Amino acid sequence: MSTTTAKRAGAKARELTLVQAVNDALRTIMREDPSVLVMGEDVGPKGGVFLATEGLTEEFGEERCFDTPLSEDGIVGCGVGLALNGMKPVCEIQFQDFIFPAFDQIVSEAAKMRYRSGGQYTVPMVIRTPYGGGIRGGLYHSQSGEAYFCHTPGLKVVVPSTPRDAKGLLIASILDPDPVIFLEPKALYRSFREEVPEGLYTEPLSTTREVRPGDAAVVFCYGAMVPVCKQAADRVSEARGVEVRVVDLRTLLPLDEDAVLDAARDSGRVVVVHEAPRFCGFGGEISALIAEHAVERMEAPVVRVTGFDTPFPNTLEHYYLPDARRVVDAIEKVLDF
Amino acid sequence: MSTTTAKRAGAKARELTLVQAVNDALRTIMREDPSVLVMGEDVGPKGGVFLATEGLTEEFGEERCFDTPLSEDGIVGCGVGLALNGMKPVCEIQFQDFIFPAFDQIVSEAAKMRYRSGGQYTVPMVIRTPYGGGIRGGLYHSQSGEAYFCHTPGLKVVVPSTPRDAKGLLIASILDPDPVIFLEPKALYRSFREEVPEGLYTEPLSTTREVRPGDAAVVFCYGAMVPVCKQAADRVSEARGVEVRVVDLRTLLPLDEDAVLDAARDSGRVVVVHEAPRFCGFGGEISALIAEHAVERMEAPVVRVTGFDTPFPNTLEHYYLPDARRVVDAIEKVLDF
Amino acid sequence: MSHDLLQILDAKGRKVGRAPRVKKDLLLRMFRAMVETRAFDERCMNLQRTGKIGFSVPNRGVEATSVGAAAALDPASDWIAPHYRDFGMLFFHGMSLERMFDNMFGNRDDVAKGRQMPVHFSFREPIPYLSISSPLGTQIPHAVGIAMAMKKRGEKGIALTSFGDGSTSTPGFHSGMNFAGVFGAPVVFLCQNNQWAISCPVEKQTASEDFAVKGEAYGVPGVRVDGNDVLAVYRAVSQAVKRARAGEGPTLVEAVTFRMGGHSTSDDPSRYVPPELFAEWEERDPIQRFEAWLCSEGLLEEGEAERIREEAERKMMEVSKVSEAKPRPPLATIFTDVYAEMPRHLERQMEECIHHHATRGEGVDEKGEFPL
Amino acid sequence: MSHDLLQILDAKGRKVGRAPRVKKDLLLRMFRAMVETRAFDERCMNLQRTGKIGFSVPNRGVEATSVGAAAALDPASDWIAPHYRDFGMLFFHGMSLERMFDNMFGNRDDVAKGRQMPVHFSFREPIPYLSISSPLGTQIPHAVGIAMAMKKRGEKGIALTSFGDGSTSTPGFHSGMNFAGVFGAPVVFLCQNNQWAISCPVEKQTASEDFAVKGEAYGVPGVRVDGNDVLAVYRAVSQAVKRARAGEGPTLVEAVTFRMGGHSTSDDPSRYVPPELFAEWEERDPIQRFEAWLCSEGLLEEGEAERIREEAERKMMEVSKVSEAKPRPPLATIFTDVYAEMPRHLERQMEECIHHHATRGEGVDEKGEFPL
Ligand SMILES: Cc1ncc(C[n+]2csc(CCOP(=O)(O)OP(=O)(O)O)c2C)c(N)n1
Ligand SMILES: Cc1ncc(C[n+]2csc(CCOP(=O)(O)OP(=O)(O)O)c2C)c(N)n1
Ligand SMILES: [Mg+2]
Ligand SMILES: [Mg+2]
Repeated sequence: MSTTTAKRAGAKARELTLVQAVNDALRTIMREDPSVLVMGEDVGPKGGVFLATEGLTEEFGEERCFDTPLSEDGIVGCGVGLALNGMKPVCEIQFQDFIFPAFDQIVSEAAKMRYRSGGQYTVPMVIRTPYGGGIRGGLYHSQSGEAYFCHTPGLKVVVPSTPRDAKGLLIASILDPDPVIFLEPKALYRSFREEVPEGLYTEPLSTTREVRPGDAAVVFCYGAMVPVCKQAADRVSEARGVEVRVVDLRTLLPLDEDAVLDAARDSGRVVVVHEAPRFCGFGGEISALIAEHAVERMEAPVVRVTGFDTPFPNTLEHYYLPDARRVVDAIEKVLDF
Repeated sequence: MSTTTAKRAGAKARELTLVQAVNDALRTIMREDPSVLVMGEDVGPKGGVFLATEGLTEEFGEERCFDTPLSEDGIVGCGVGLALNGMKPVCEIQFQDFIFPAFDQIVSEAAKMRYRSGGQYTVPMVIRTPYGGGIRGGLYHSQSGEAYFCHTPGLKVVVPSTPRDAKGLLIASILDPDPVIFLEPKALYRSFREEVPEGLYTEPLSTTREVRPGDAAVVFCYGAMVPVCKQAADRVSEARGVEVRVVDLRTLLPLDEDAVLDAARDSGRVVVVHEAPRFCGFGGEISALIAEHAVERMEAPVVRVTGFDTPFPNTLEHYYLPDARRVVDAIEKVLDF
Repeated sequence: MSHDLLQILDAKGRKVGRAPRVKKDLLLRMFRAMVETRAFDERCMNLQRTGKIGFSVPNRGVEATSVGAAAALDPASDWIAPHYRDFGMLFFHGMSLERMFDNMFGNRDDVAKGRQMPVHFSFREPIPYLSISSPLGTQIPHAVGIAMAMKKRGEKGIALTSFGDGSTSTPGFHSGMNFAGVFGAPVVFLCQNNQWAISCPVEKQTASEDFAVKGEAYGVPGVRVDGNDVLAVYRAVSQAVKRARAGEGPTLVEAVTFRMGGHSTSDDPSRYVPPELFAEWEERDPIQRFEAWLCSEGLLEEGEAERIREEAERKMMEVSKVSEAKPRPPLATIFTDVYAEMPRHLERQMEECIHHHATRGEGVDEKGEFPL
Repeated sequence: MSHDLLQILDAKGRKVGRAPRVKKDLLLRMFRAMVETRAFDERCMNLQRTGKIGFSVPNRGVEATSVGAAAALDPASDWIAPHYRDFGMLFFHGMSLERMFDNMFGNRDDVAKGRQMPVHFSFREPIPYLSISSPLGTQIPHAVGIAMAMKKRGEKGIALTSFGDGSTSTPGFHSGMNFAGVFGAPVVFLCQNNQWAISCPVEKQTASEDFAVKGEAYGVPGVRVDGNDVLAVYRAVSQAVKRARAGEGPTLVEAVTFRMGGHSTSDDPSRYVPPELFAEWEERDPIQRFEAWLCSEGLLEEGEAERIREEAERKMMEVSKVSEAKPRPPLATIFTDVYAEMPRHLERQMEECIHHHATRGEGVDEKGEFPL
């Protein structure tokens, strides 16, 4: 299911990192559509703390890419206002950990505007923000809050894991008529390059991406856990001479439930992986969905590999984050059940 | 598991409604412990919009029960400060729907203070707030946000469903050394009376309560869904000549997982019910836990009965809220699987 | 640094300041809107007392603030991000009365499809009147964003946002005022200081000398006006609108008024409002005052005010009956408008819900009273 | 309505205002703390550049603000709810240097058990120095609550909270200032206006004339002081502390200073700070200025400043080496201190985690650089 319309995959492509692909997406859509604005803390001359907005103020001027005062409530609140009145704001929250002052504007306003006004007022905006661990950022530069947003009807929640998807999904999110929380895995910002189509290239929201085919078991993941899961699946597949599938969920809400259930039914053995704490996390939803709709095809119970139910530590972050070995263990567990 | 210490069940008891029991709990602990403060919007002379704090300013003075400016961020933020410095604030948020401006203080500060200071600073505070539907309050006077809090390590989340528990759990929460989100089912505030022990009576946190015994299936629920589930279980039990158990979870975090898993294993047939939207809701956690730890004893997949994945409607709220009939259907489904 | 209080008509309707040059038509339109506001308010109070609607929010006493401010706007270009206690704005701009009552009853024809509580209006026409939410202060940054959009496109429109004294304590006030100051947004902030936030009096709300002074923290000029004097409100807001349109940035207008009743139909103000205050402010009634002046100027003829009042009351009765008679919205409206396009999981939930109620309909008991 | 800038020593260290009557001991203690602050700062920058720690926050240029303010407090009764750019407060009050470096390395002896990023300190002794979190402005209402508690118990203590110019835009500033005004809390708000919030200059942060004026919105008096003049900061904060202790309520002190470097070790200020500004403010260096005055007053002997500096640098080198050599915290620290008592689910997760790493230890690759 996708509500995007434009999809003109450029013939040409360039090798980009994920953060460059974000930049490219913003630049491309800003050239195309004058109503697209970029706003947030330090997104202007500095180009964003991760340089995702580098050069945009230079190219499009301060009216279209601008620094704001230090208020996430203001960024999202004014962003909602801009969206209500014909603009398409792309708000940057510097770290996802700092989104909470804007939580009321996101949950009470952006998410509920269309519903409560009977469709008279709508909020086509994107809130992009780097999330997750991997930079030794401690409690407040490492969190993965997707479950908070996924539990909020009216929002869409998108998490790319490759440069190509970062571009395609970000443009699709900007074109989407509803508010999108766009979570960028900061650990992958510069970890590898990939060919990214030029031009106004989109990937449809609410679709999954197969990272690795396989029929012995399936691992559901997203964001920075995708390469971790791929590595784990490769190892198990090689060691056991079977093929373990890896599916990148990409859009968590609205989730492509049919794709998830089909993939689960295929092998009947499911692992789900995320960085966020386990309790009431996204993995629970996958487990519950499968119990409700695919249990008769399951060969093993769903196993979750997640961050622990603690705040995010600093020195020991690599013991907190799921690593390939933990995922390997989980895959072996569902294979051997 | 419980960290409460005081439990002097009074010999005497009085018939109270749930909201009166809340008032009684506050009055009792305030008499006992001068460091307990009550603060929030309209909690003073007006006695709170539901009258939960009626008479407290009169008895304890403005220093101990006081109105605040209209800022949930300030209520919780100053509450954290008071708790850091030896007081035990009980903050009222007028409706749980209005807690989001305080979300940052709750999630980033109260929940993480002990951890990030290595135990040097702690936040023994309670945030009480009426939650859930039942008063025709529309989108913003009806929400059930427990999943947001349950996904936040460092918080405790308590939801009473009877006057007796409301008192016992509230006093236990105030005595607890960690921050507690205390969600009061407003639909049950005045719906029935029950004998409530006088004096400093506590119920241990992180324990469940058996509402109704049974071995054919078990329904997990909390708050205003408890009487709904009881009614449903009664009906099915009578109709089928079996006994369906109902368990009130009471503390959602830290959940008494052993009790939940034991109850699930007993019958192997589980229904979980809440008002909140389904997607990434608390029910998913129960389903996932059971898949992980008790699957070999399950006779049927866990079925969730929940609010829909939409904002909370007004005119049609009674079609949105799970009713006994939806729960009956779910129980029958797990029985007939 | 406290601000003077701008007044044009005193409590008796005597001119004490320079009256704005306003056409008779407009003056009468304001008067009619104030009278209609009161009639609507009274009708709603009645419907609530008789159990036909669940909730309303008294507007008695604040009619001049809402109407005077609304009259300063141009519906062809401007936006309103309103407070819930702003019935007067709706009447001044001639929003559909039937749609208003449809909202109060949450019926099938309600634009919000019965999803919102009463008084949480939402209109596009004839002037954009932004959907009201219950969380306070959130509309303030919306107005700033709306205004910034107009400025960016070089349009001449402005946004007016209205909120209570209590709402100045919210994060939305702080961020909205600050962003407006920094970006020079063409926005008018109307603080409806009715002295109370439910039971919290202004002196427990803030230690500042008044509300207008709060503009200083944001480089936004503040003015104070007698909120029961419709001409004064009209002038102050018109000047603020003019500044905004001229690219001179935002203004904060504090309208000093009084909530002549409970916070809502669920509230009993006798628990906390000293009764003498009601008596005192009754003397400053905004409608009487304006009526006295209009009569003294010969702008209202003998008996005309009474006719306007009766006409308004009759209309309220008639239209409310029309709305009352309508059925509730269809079940599907629980699921529509969550997104532009309904996702699969909502389709499934909708089917289940409709099937469940079609096959197992026992009727539900609808109990539960709104406490505030 | 802009505020005058209180100054006692000019940029050259010449007395231009009345100097506070302060004992020599205290003056030298302030000087030493400023020198140590700079030495610590430089050591940390070095450790970061050589890859031994991941992050630090330059304190160069703001030493007088932190130290002058801290010197006005009584460790026996007062609390600090600090900004992260407040090393000077730690040095003035003699917090354990080893514990500070333990934090920078996140090692086994770190009081926060390696959970926090560097510079997010937390101390109980010798003065409560509240655990720093990254989200900005959240400490402001904490200070107000802490102060309210002291007032309620009739203690004489006060709370001082420090924050940057950028942090005035946060909800915490708004609610903290407002609550302090309403409740007359004995709190001192120290706005460290170093002209920048990362790359955002003050004129894009707020349209207000200055930061002190923001107090007006809350009935909190505001004063402005040269933040590079330690005597002026000491006087202004001492007066605010005195007011608070006397039950006269909160004060907002704006200390005007300049961030002489990047926002953090991850930031390149040449992207956005005009270089001439650094040159200009180098001339106003707080340590040089104070040193010049101390010498001119005969309070520092020839060569004494140099000895203090060398001593400080030596200590930094020594102690940092001690901390560097310590092992990281044990795995169990991931799971402790979430609650007073460890719940079952965390016990289980801890066992799993320890078992996993004990049996499957391959070593993890620790990559990832902090961008800011
Ligand atoms: C964020 C938030 N907190 C609390 C409430 C509950 N509440 C509803 S109205 C109100 C008082 C509003 O006072 P004011 O802004 O002065 O407006 P008035 O009702 O006086 O017009 C309160 C506290 C709310 N709606 N939103
Ligand atoms: C709520 C929040 N938003 C954003 C950030 C990211 N951030 C860290 S420091 C900073 C600038 C702070 O500026 P200021 O308050 O002036 O303090 P300074 O660094 O200048 O001392 C920002 C935006 C944050 N830490 N918290
Ligand atoms: Mg008011
Ligand atoms: Mg700064």
